[in-house]
Amino acid sequence: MTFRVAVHVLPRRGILDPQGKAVCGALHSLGFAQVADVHVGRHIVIETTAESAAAASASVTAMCHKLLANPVTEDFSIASVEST
Amino acid sequence: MTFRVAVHVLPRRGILDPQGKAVCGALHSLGFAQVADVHVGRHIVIETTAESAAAASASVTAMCHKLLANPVTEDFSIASVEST
Amino acid sequence: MTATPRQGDPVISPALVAEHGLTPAEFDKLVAMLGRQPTFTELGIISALWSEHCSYKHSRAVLRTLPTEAPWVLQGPGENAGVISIGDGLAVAFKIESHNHPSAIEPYQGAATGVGGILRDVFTMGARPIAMLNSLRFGSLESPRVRYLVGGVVKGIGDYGNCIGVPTVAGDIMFDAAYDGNPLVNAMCVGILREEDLIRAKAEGVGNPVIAVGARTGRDGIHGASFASEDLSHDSDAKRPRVQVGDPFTEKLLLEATLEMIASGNVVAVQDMGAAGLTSSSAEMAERGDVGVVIDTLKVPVREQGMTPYEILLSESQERMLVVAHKGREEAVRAILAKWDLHAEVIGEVIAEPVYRVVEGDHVVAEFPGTRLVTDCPMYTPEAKEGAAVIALRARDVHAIPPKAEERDLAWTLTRLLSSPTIASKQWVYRQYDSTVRTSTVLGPGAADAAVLRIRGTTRGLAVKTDCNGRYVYLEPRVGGRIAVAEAARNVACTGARPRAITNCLNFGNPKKPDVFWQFKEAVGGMGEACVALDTPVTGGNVSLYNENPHGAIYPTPTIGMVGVLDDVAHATGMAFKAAGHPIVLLGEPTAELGASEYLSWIHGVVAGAPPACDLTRERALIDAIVEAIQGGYVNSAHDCSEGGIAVALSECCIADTLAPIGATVSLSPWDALPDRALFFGEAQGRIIATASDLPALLAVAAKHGVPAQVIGSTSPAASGLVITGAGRELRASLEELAYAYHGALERALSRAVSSELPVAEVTA
Amino acid sequence: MKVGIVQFPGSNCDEDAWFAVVDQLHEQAVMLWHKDHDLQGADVIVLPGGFSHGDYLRAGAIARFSPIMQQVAAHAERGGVVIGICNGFQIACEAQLLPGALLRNNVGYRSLSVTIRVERTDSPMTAAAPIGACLTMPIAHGEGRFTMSEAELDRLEGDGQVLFRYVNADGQPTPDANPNGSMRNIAGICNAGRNVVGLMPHPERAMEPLLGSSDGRVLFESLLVAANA
Ligand SMILES: Nc1ncnc2c1ncn2[C@@H]1O[C@H](COP(=O)(O)OP(=O)(O)O)[C@@H](O)[C@H]1O
Ligand SMILES: [Mg+2]
Repeated sequence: MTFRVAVHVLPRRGILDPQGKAVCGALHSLGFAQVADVHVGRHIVIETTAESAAAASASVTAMCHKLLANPVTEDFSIASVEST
Repeated sequence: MTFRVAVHVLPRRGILDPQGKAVCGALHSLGFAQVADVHVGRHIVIETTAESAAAASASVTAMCHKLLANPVTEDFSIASVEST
Repeated sequence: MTATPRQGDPVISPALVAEHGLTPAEFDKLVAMLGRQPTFTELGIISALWSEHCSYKHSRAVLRTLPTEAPWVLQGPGENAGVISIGDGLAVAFKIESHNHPSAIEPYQGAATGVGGILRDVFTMGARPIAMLNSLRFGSLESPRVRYLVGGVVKGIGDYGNCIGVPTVAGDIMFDAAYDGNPLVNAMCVGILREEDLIRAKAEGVGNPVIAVGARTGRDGIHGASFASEDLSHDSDAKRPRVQVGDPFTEKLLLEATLEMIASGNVVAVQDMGAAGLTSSSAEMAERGDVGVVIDTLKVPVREQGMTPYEILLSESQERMLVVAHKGREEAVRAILAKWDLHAEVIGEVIAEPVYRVVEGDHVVAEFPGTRLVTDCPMYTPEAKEGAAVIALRARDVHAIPPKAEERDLAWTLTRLLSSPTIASKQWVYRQYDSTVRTSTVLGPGAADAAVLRIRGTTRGLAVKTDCNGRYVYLEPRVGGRIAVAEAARNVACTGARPRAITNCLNFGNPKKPDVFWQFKEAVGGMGEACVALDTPVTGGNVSLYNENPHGAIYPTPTIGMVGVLDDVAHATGMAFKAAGHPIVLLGEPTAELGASEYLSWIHGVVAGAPPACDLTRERALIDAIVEAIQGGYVNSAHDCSEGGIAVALSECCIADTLAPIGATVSLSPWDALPDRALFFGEAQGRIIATASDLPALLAVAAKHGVPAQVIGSTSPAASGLVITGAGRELRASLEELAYAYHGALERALSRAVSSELPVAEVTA
Repeated sequence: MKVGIVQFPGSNCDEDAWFAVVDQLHEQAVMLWHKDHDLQGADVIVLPGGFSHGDYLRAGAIARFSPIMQQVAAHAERGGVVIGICNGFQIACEAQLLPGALLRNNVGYRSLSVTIRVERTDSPMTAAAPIGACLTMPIAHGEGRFTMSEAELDRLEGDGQVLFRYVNADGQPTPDANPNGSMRNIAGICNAGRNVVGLMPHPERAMEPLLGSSDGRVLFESLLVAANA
């Protein structure tokens, strides 16, 4: 079966996120004063084959540990698993 | 009211995604042969105040058009709107 | 064989022909050439090949008038890049190219892919790229869109060059409302090779395989070449999907693999798939070799399913090359590419029959007789006539413009000029460029009038710079064309290098307008005169027309990329004053000229008057003198006077070295009779400010070459600041105020833009 | 001393490292292709600057899986000297040969000349440099903001693993002197075993007065001192 698995990788809380800060500042200067904070991370979409949704999710989790997220500074979560 | 709105920004289909290609290649060489394709985009979380969830979503959509996504090369979608 | 339509091809209608940018007469010529109606694929091919970008149909006749020969020229115009010999069996390949239209739509990718394209032009000649330059023109920084463009373009250039590992060492940038809506992004690449490794992109050898190398072909950038040949109007926004995305990492692999392939002797010719992709690369290689070629689109590696031959032929996907290999060496070529994780696919063959044929499996989808597909394009010599408005502007008496009240203090005027974005330090820009990788940058951006690179294994150095003042060209094209060359040569000479050859990028408006074509003819004429006088032939270049929008055309901007050679790189000379107590010598002379100056434009908002005269005999003498004096070891620093005149040039000499500024006390009293504004801020040509390490020797060299030379003062400790007297006036400024005005101006003007550009720039890692 | 310089496909300071070792130091060097498995008897391994695998995702993240990195890790494990410069530092962090992470600069890509202060001499790259020496050399990177948790950072400092800090003209690690937002102005560190060193500035670009600075020499000469110790 084929699946599309989406992963979110975000800078860990407490680690300075200059990109998020810069985007927040830019939004303010564009007049979006209502924005309180911004965090910018990665959205990674993996098209993969697997036995089941659970297996797809497990293998993408393994990919995150190995490569997709930096264990020192980032947190990841599996955002969705869709069969395709 | 305050909301946390998450946005996904991905390279538009048909436009080269060198980062996705590189990550896909790396996953293959790590033994994840089952991966067919990878797309890497941005996951942006906006903390904002708004009258309603619909208003929050509308204003973040405006931010995407103006700043968060490059209309020439990227597509975006509002992934979630949570009240906080 | 003859080509027949594919199933689903649109019917060839006048509307479709017009959409492809062909005039009815051009279409008739195509029908006559084929002896039948073209197929859709053929229409697409010809639309690309006969676009201005590929065919030079409006410019070729004028370009033929340029000087292209010298004993040291190994390869003149017509190849991927020009090549000159620099001695010791070494040669330099270099070329400049525009990416104006793509950058106007998507600044980051537009500029990045411009860098990628010009790099490929150089390494396909067998040369290793050693330096990049960029020449940029933007509208007024008051506009948020312009600030966005500046941020994106600079980041695009930086990210690409930085990743490849070729230092970006020099360039020039000007800002003027004339470029609102039509930014210019010209990128230049310089490479080095052993003379015997020079390879030309000429298909040869019947039976030799044609191989596609590098990235897969996608649907990006289809019809970019014809797009680059149109005015930018509001519906250009609708053309956005044509934008291509660069992958510098793949390019780096391609660079290494190509140089290895050429060194291995397995390949006959290599050509970049640039504008109009596979179509123009294969047609041009066939044309140069005067052979036929057949391509099978089914064999081309594609990124997407269901791509038609039309799309495959016209795609401008980046980081692809076309290679003709020796028959039987396909596997050897593949092995080299595999080392670099690149793919190669044989997609065609060189054939004896003089035709250009495209098949899709066993279906012929395009077939043109003859091998002159590109040059058989119709040529035009449009009407040329100077515009009345410019004649009037040039005639205006600019000395009659009253000074502003604040100008009673000359330091006010000077600091304002120093913070004009055109004059101000470009540090904000070049700090985003790796200028020191490859450990050969002797003088990098901001250190000298031109960049200097050492040539490993020799005592020599290479000096490179781009230049062009479009305002001069606008007000008097012939003079402006001359000055562009003369200034580039002077900049190179100020480092101690003998100017050797140029490449040029001719950025103009719509050539079908008589005043634009007049600018073009005149500017190229002036350029040619200067190249003859300075012995710097043209080895190649690029033409970018239709740089206009509904509000008008850009200033005509024939950007010059100059290359010079230092006999002894140890003498490489920067522009900064080195220490207190050095005599300051002015080579050349001030004049009463004030027209077309940055002073008038920035302080008074006036673009008028005649540009300064350019006496090529005197320019030649000045260059000969400064090169001899520097190589003789008589000079500590040298800097030419350009925008902002002598007051700005002296300020730059004082504060160029941010860590060790040096003061100066100068008297211009020999020229007290000149109008004060012309004396301080006029842009008289042919002037260099030098500090002497051996004053008598420097003066003797100047006298020998008949160059006027005056000791105008001496350098002093930083605390004494800059003092200039002349024309009954005195200018006094502290170095702190000058440095504040000059070094931070661009960053201050752009600061809002930087943040609003960020997310887009984060598209790539 | 024999220096092995690892060539990843996107390395672009590999030749510069070679010139520093061979032309300037007159020592032996060998290029090590990333797909190979053999260190060819090199005593010192240099992971040079560049964009190893395009630096997509995170700088150095993909390079650490190159075949040769197994041998490099084993060499480090045995106490062998490994030097990561710029991208090499990023790779060493990703490969967990060094602690911490190098995140995107707080101000975007930065190419300029910086001054760094030598904090310790007990490392293979600083053995010949006096403590407090201020050295000028180029940086050119977009991801050099050294980052770890405050607690780990305190431990790193306590163990004397901070080798270089960005400083101003007076030798002070001020915010102004910090080109990328690195925590505590850190420009270079070593591992607990003191045999793996990473730094963002480029000493190999500062080996000759012709190029503006020869302050990088002392760091390469330190390798010799360490090798002969
Ligand atoms: N786009 C750029 N990229 C790199 N360096 C640049 C760029 N623009 C200007 N520079 C550098 O800044 C310095 C001043 O350039 P410029 O103002 O064009 O000098 P000049 O007026 O003498 O031609 C030169 O060293 C030049 O190479
Ligand atoms: Mg100059």
